[in-house]
Formats: sequence, C-alpha cells, structure tokens
Amino acid sequence: MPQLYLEALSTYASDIDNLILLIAVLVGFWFVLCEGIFFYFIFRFREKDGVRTEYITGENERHKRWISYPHILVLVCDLFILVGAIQVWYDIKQHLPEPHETVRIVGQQWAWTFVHPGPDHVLDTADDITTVNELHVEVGKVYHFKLEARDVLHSFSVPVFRLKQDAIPGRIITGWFEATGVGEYDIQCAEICGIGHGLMAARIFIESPESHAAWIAEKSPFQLAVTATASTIED
Amino acid sequence: MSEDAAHADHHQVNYVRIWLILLGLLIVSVAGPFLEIQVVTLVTAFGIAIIKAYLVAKNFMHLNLEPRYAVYLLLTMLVFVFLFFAAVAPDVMKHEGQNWVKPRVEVVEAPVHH
Amino acid sequence: MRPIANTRSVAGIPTGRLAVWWVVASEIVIFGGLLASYVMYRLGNPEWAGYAAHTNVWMGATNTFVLLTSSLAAVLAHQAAVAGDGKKAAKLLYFTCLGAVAFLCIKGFEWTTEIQAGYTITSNTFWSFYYTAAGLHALHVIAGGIIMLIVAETAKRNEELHRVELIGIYWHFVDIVWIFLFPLLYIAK
Amino acid sequence: MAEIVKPQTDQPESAQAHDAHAHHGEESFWSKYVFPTDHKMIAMQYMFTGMAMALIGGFMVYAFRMQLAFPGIDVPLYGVVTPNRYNALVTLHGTIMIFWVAMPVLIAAFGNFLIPLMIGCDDMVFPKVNRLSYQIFLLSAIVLVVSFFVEGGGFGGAWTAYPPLSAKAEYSQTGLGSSLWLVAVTLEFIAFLLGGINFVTTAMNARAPGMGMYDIPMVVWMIVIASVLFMASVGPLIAGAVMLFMDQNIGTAFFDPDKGGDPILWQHLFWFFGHPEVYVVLLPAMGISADIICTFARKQLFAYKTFLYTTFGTGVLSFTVWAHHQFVAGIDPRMANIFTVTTLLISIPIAEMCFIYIATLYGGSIRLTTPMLWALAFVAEFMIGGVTGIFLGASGADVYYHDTYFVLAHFHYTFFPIAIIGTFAGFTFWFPKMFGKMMNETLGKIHFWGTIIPFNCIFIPLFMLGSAGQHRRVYSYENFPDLAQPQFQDLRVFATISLLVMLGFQLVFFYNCFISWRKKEKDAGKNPWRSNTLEWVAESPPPHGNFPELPHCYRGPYEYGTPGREEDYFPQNLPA
Repeated sequence: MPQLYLEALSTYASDIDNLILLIAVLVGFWFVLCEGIFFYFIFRFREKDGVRTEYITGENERHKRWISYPHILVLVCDLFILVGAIQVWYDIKQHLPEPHETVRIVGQQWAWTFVHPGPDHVLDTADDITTVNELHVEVGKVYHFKLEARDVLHSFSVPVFRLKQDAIPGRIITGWFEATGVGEYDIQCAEICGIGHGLMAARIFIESPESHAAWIAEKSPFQLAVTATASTIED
Repeated sequence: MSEDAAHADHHQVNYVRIWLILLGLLIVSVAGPFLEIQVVTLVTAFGIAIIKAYLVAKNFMHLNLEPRYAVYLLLTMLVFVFLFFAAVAPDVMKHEGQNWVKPRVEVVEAPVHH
Repeated sequence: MRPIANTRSVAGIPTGRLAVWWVVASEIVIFGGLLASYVMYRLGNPEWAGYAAHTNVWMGATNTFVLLTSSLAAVLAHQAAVAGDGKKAAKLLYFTCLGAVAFLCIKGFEWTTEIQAGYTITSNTFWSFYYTAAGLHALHVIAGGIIMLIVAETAKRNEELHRVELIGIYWHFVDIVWIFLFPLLYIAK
Repeated sequence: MAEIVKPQTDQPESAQAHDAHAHHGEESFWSKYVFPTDHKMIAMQYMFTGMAMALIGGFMVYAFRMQLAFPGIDVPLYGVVTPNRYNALVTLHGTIMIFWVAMPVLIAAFGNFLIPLMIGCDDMVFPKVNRLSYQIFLLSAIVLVVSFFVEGGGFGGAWTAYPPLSAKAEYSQTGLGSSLWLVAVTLEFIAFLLGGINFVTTAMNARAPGMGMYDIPMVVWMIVIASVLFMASVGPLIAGAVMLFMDQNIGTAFFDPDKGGDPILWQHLFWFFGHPEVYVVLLPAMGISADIICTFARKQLFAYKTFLYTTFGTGVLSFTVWAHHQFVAGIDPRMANIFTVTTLLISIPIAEMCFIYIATLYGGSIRLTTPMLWALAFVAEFMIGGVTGIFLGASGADVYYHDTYFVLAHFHYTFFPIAIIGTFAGFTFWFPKMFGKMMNETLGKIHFWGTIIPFNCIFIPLFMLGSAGQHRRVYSYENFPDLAQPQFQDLRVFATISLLVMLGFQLVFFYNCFISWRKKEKDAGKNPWRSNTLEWVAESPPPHGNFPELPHCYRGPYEYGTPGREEDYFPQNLPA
C-alpha cells in the first residue's frame, strides 16, 4: 500500500490508494483462501499406507460445481475492481477539471525542463519562468501540464501525486494535478531513456500561496511581480 | 485421405480458365483508376484483390479440398491482423485524441521529376 | 531416412501439407503486421497519395501478370505430379522459376528507375514502406524460386512428387501477397 | 522416501526385451552429438544451451543487484557497474532469461524430448528442420553474447527496445550493440517458428493409434498451444524488427517522430507479441506441473476437458490484452478502458486453472518427491504472481504502479515459477527418462528449499520498494532523495543478500546432476514414478527410435486409482 511508504499529496492520490486497497482486499481474500485450501489438501491427503486414492474425474456436474461456482464469484470481484479502476482512470486521465494555471514539461536526455506561466498565469508569454529539474507549484490549485519529449521516451512520474505519464516525442499530452500538501519531493523519469536515466532526477516544490508568490516574484524578469503577487493571493 | 479426393477433383477444375478470369480481373483493377472516382478505384482495387485472392486460394491452393480447419486456421490469423489494426489505429492513424495531439511535422518531400 | 512419425496423418492432412499451411499461417501475420502498419500511416497521411502517384502502375501490373502466370504453371505442375508425370511437373516448375526470375528482373529495373528519379528508401516513410514491403515479398520470391529448383530436380527422377504440391501452395501464397501489395502500393492514389 | 525412488520394473513391456530399431543404424560421434536429427539429442542441446544462458543471465543479476545494494562498489568478478553497463546488464538479463532460457528450455527442450515420446512415435516429423532450428537458435545465442562486447557496449534500451532510444545510435550510444541485439532476437524468432511448426505438426499428425484429442498428456497440449500462440503473435514483431533494423542502419523513419513516424507503433507491435509471449512460456510450465501433480497425487487431472478449454480461452484472450503494458505510455486513454476489461477477464481462466490444480489434490495420496515439491511450489508461487497482476491490469492502479519495482516483482513472481521452478520440476521428473538414472532426493530437497525461500526473500522486499515508488532500470537511487532513504536501502541490501544465497544453492543442483549422471548403474528402470504416459513405456534413456515397437494408446493419460485394479495406475498403452 503506497501510503505506508510515502504521503498522498494530490486530490486523486487517495482515490488510487483506496482502489489499491480494494483490490488488495478482494484478491487477498482469494489468495489466502486458495493457498489455505491448497496446503491443507497437501497435508490432509499425504500418502498413507493402504489408503487408496479416490477416483474423481471431475467431469460430472456435481464435481465441476466446485470450480465453476468459485470462478463465477471471481468474476463478480472483477466487476467491482473494474468499476473502481475505470472510475479512477477517468478522473485522472480522461476528465480534466478547469485549470488555474498550465505548465509545460519537457523531457530530454537527461533533464526535465519546466516552463511556469509566471506572474500573469498565462503560458507562452514573455514573463514565463523556465527552470531545469525544479517544478514549483502552489498547493490547492488545479494545474494542467503539457508534456513533451525532445529526443526519446521519458515518463513524468511524481510518486507523492501517484501520477505517471510517459512523454512521447512528437506528441503533446495533457494531464492535470492538484496538490493538497506542501513540501519538496522527487520527480522521476520512469521510462528508460538512455545512459543517464538514473541521473534524470528532478524535485517538485509544493508551496503555500505566499511562498509561491514570493518565488515568482524572485524569479520573474519584470517588476510586474508585485501586482502578480497581489493577484495570486486574491485567487 | 484427402489426397484421393484431390486426385478426383483436379481434373474437373480448368486451371487455364481460372487464370483467364484472373487476368480479366487484373485488367479491371488497372482500368479502375482511370474513371477518376475515388470509390470506384477503391472497389476495383481492393474488392477485386479479394476476389483474386479467393480464386487463387480456392482453386490453386485447393483450400476447397482441405478439411475445414485449414481454412479456419488461416482466417483466424487474418482476424488477429484486423484486431491489431483496430486497436492500434486510434493511436497511430489519428493525429489527435483525448488529451493528446500529434503536431504535424514537415515531412521531407521527395524530389519531383516531371 | 524418414521417421515413421512423418508417415502418419492423424489430422487428415498429409504431414508436409499440414506444415506448409502452418508456414502460410505464420507468414500471414508477418505480412499482416507490416501492411497493417502501412495502412495506418497511409490513412493517417493523405498526402501519401501524392507520393504513390510516382509509382509505375504498368510495371506493377506486368508483375502481377507474371506471378499469376507462374502460379498457373505451378498448379499445372501439381496436376502433372498427381498424374505421376514427374518430367512434365519438373518442366512446369522450371517455367514457374522463369516467372520468378522475370518478376525480379522487372522489379530490379523498376527500382533502378525510381532510385534514379530520386525516390529512395529514405525519401519519406511511404517509400520506406514501398521498398520494405516489396523487398520482403521479393525475398520470398527468391526463396520460393530456389526451393522450386530443388523440388524440380527430385521431381525429374519421379521422386518426392508430393513436394511439387507443397512448393506450389507456398508459391500461390506469395502470389496472393502480391495481389494485395499491387493495389496497396500502386493503384490506390 | 526411499521406496519412491526404487525403480519399478514390473512393466509388461519389460517382458519383451527389444534393442533399438534396426533401421536406426549406429552413427558417428558427429552425427550423434553435434549434428543430430534425433529429437532427444536436440532436446539435450536446447536444454544445455538454455542452462548455459541461464548462468550468464544469473551472473548479470549478481552484478547489477550488487550495484543496487552497494552503489559504486567494485563488484567481485565483474568490476564497477557504470550506468551504461548497468543498462546493458538489465537489458540482456531480461532478453536472455525470456528468449534464451524460458523459451528454449520449456518449449524447445521439453517439447523436443516429450512430444514424440508422449504421443508414441519415433521422432519429430521433420528431424532435419528440427536440427536446423537448433542451429539457428545457437547462432542467435552467439550473436547476442557477442553484442555485449562490441564497440560501445551491449544494447541498453530494455528488452522492450522502445524507439527512438533503440532506433538511433546518438540516443543509445550503442549503435552496433542494438543492431546485433535486434538481429539475435529475430534469428531466435525464426528458429522457434521452425520449431513450433514442427511441434504442432508432429502432435497433430503423428499420434499413436488410438490417441484421441482427450488422451494427449496435458504438457503436450500446452506446448502445442504455446507454439500456436507464438506463431500467431510473433509475425507483427518480426515485421517490426525489420522496420526497426532499417531505422537503425538505413535511416528510414518508421518510428521516428521527426520524420512522420510514430514510436507508439513499435510499442504495439512489440506487446501484441509480448503479451501472448507470457502465455507461450507459462503454458508449458503449467502442463509440466499438471502432469507431475497427477502422478504424485495418484489422481486424475480434475476436469481435463475444462482445463483444456480454459487454456484455449486463455490463448484467445491473451491476444486482446496487450495494451495494458502501455496504459500510461501515451495511448489514447479511452482505449485503456477496453484493455482493462479484457485484462481483468483473463483472470477468470487463470483462476480456474488454479482451482483445478487444487481440486486435483483432493482425495489423492500425495508423495512429496523433489519433482512434486517443485510442481506444487510452481502453483503456490504463481498464485502470488497472478494476484499481483490484478493491481497492474486495473488501469487506475497502474497509473501509480506502472514501471515501478512492483511490476518487476510481479512478473518475476510469474516468470521465476515458470522458467526456473517449472524447469526444475520437469528436469527432476524426467531426468530418469533422459539419463536412465535417479537423482539424489536429499540433495534435491536441499536445493528446493534453498531456492524457494531466498526467492521469496528477494522479491517481497521489491514489492515494498515498488509501492514506495521506486522506478525501474536505475543504476543507483542516490540521485533520488526520497528513494535513497536508509530504510529502503536496507530492503535492497536484503534482496541482494537473498539473491546471493539463492545463487549459492544452485551449486547443489549442478553437483546433484553431476553425481547422478556419473553413477555406474542405470537404476531408474523404465517407469520409476509408476506413471501412465507413453514415454515411460520406452527404455530409459530411450534409444534412437524410442520404442521397440510403436505403442497403441487405449485411454487417457491420468488413469490413477482406477477402481477394480490392484495397481493404482493404468498405463496408456495397456489393453483394457
């Protein structure tokens, strides 16, 4: 269970953790049951002198029931998992909520480039803030990201968000996240991208509105920073 | 043993006639595009290709004399190919889909000689 | 010396022919995968129709004719083999090989003209597919031709006549592949 | 346990002593051992080539697990594992273990050895094609090993070889390495196409008189179905390999996005084969354990026909699930839903197979010989692999687990039982038939426990690391502060130590093979396990030509404890 090892800091992180828990419970039940019966049989039916084996072909219905009923139950469990899985998938990958801001993320051998919209909160304007291996986001805001790759496949993975999306050269893939807690965490490249794959580490800085505004102010090339700060605080 | 069945039938089939039919179809498929109608071209091109393939498979490969399962075997393989196409086309054939786009890239144009 | 296993025919198809059907089956997916990829790109990039316009339909048509004719020879050879006339079967197989050679010559000429005109395998992905698909098919033609010569040699001595049908089936398959390559690469514009 | 290994020679066949077929004359050393057409000798060639490759693959594991546990150390016998060496090691480890160990041993070796014996004929239908397929396979193995030492080092783009990384030398820095890797894999496919056609044709056409569809031993069925799956799925990848090879060496742009190609196409071509491939290697192992469990539980296989149809179902379904390897790889998210459905569906037939194994044990009289232990361990461990697969097949959860060590641990919990446990099960079970001598039970059991326990100790920590978000194919986690924390490093060290223990215990196996093989007297007899299938009718080891006279088949393969017989087994070749 991921939450045992690291925090869940995005709005959908807990959904994924719950889905994983659901699956764990359902398959865990079947797993324990099967292994239990399996080992019990091995013990119960061990070789004993003079005891002859029962002649069971399992071809008649009375016997087949013992495997056909369970596997209908397995099907039922699958349906639960299926509904949960598709729900979570839909929320993360298919349905994108309205964004406050959009960032561009570019993977290349072997570094991440992040383009922040800057003070005016609009991407591709003069005041964009470009950083390497540092993504600064504000807690509690919906971000869209436009994911690109320069050379080979990369994969933008933020474990605390439970988010992963491959970056494909020649494609622009859009996704979203909304952080729910502040802190500094790993960003990984989760798709092998050559010799430097193991060096392609970035950090995500999830900041409170104030410190985020401060960061923008410090980074932004213009003096608009002040007004920008104001606007960020009120929305 | 289907060999004997084969012996019996081979003499009935007139291979030369089938060959002539195939040539006729070939001419049609070449002539098709000259009508300059997209639909007609496609029909004459691929419809006729399918007919030709059918004739060759049936009469030259003698699939008609084989046990059914030989035909089903080959058809299954075709089904897998179509399955592959159906599942891959949404990614490879399309230029945009849900939450992703393939910006058109300038393809190196082959030099044109007239 | 042939194992006894080879002489059994539980499945109702003589072993050799059954194996050839499996060969054809696995070839279907090989060409199927390549052509499926081609069709995807082709439908995704309408401008490819323009590139296809530079292919030479007449050469393609001639090659189709050549292959159809060689297929006829192959099946007539099978007929002769069934009738037990190894000599005639061998002659017809040689004629089929002649078809193979003709096919390759025409293709060679066609490719040289196209390459001289500047349409090389790296010009763009259409031409890449054009040369790859046709080249893969040409390899099958070459292989088929060689095997056919070997079969003809034995058939001449009235030995292993059943092989005449086996190589025939393979040859018809190569023919069918071309029957689809022809519209895919030449006609559809 | 002693009485189990005691040879049972009370076979009606042993009455009529026969020597090898007259028409299989004596042969020279070269034609017997180097260029054989005898299916048993070719099986041995595959078996030992496969084991040699397994040693190479195992050594690679040793090298990069040491690096992961103790980053930057000078690994004894190998040296420092640099990033590009690390990539090459993991890539070739994966490739070797799947294509040059699991395939040749499970399908080619056991297929070659068992199919003709079990269906009661004297050889494969095409002995020369059979020999050719091994020679191509050997060539491919050599090319692969060479590719590791060429200029620039071995290919480091993972066994999936996703372009553009695999397509362009300036990205991978291993131009020659990747091309040779691709050539080796393609050659190997061609070898197995030839082999597969041979297996399928033999099993379809050359069965003993009287052997109907439902009298075929499950392992033969499984190898045949696996070969069919292979033939039907590998085509697109062969086409893809040709395209990728030209991208690498001629400069075409099939997968190059800069010139209008699409890297995703390769992923589909690869996984359309790659997923059925899992079942290609799984099924033979399932068949092997089914046969062994029936023999040592003295039971009929529960619901033979259901088991068979379930396998067909699995085979067909396995063609419809491949994109679950690509959920977050940039495919259209709508497609992911379809593939989630099919993927979860496939859990049904697999679950049913496990139920059948369990039901087979019911009411049996189970003897825990070494082969039986391996076979049971296969089922027990494979269940872990099966259930953890659900997490990855469910698209929502896969968003997190994709490309983490959870995936790695999951498929090692499937492939290890398949390739290693299944192989040991089959090898220890048929060793008497292969060499006419029994293996040492005690050493066998030591080796068993010495392999199974460390195996779990290796991969359960990796499940934890995967849940902690540790992603794959990284030579050192020092650059990722969250993953470099000591508690995680301890898990890595623990896994590596367990691995060393497991590798150490393999020596017991080779020692056991050696002394058993060196034994003076052939103590196995024809049918040491008192089993039913036809291979136990032949001499041990069977002569060229297998049977004194080819047997006739009268009944199903699992007639154990048949009422009204004082013997608790009823060989297939005995007239009623």
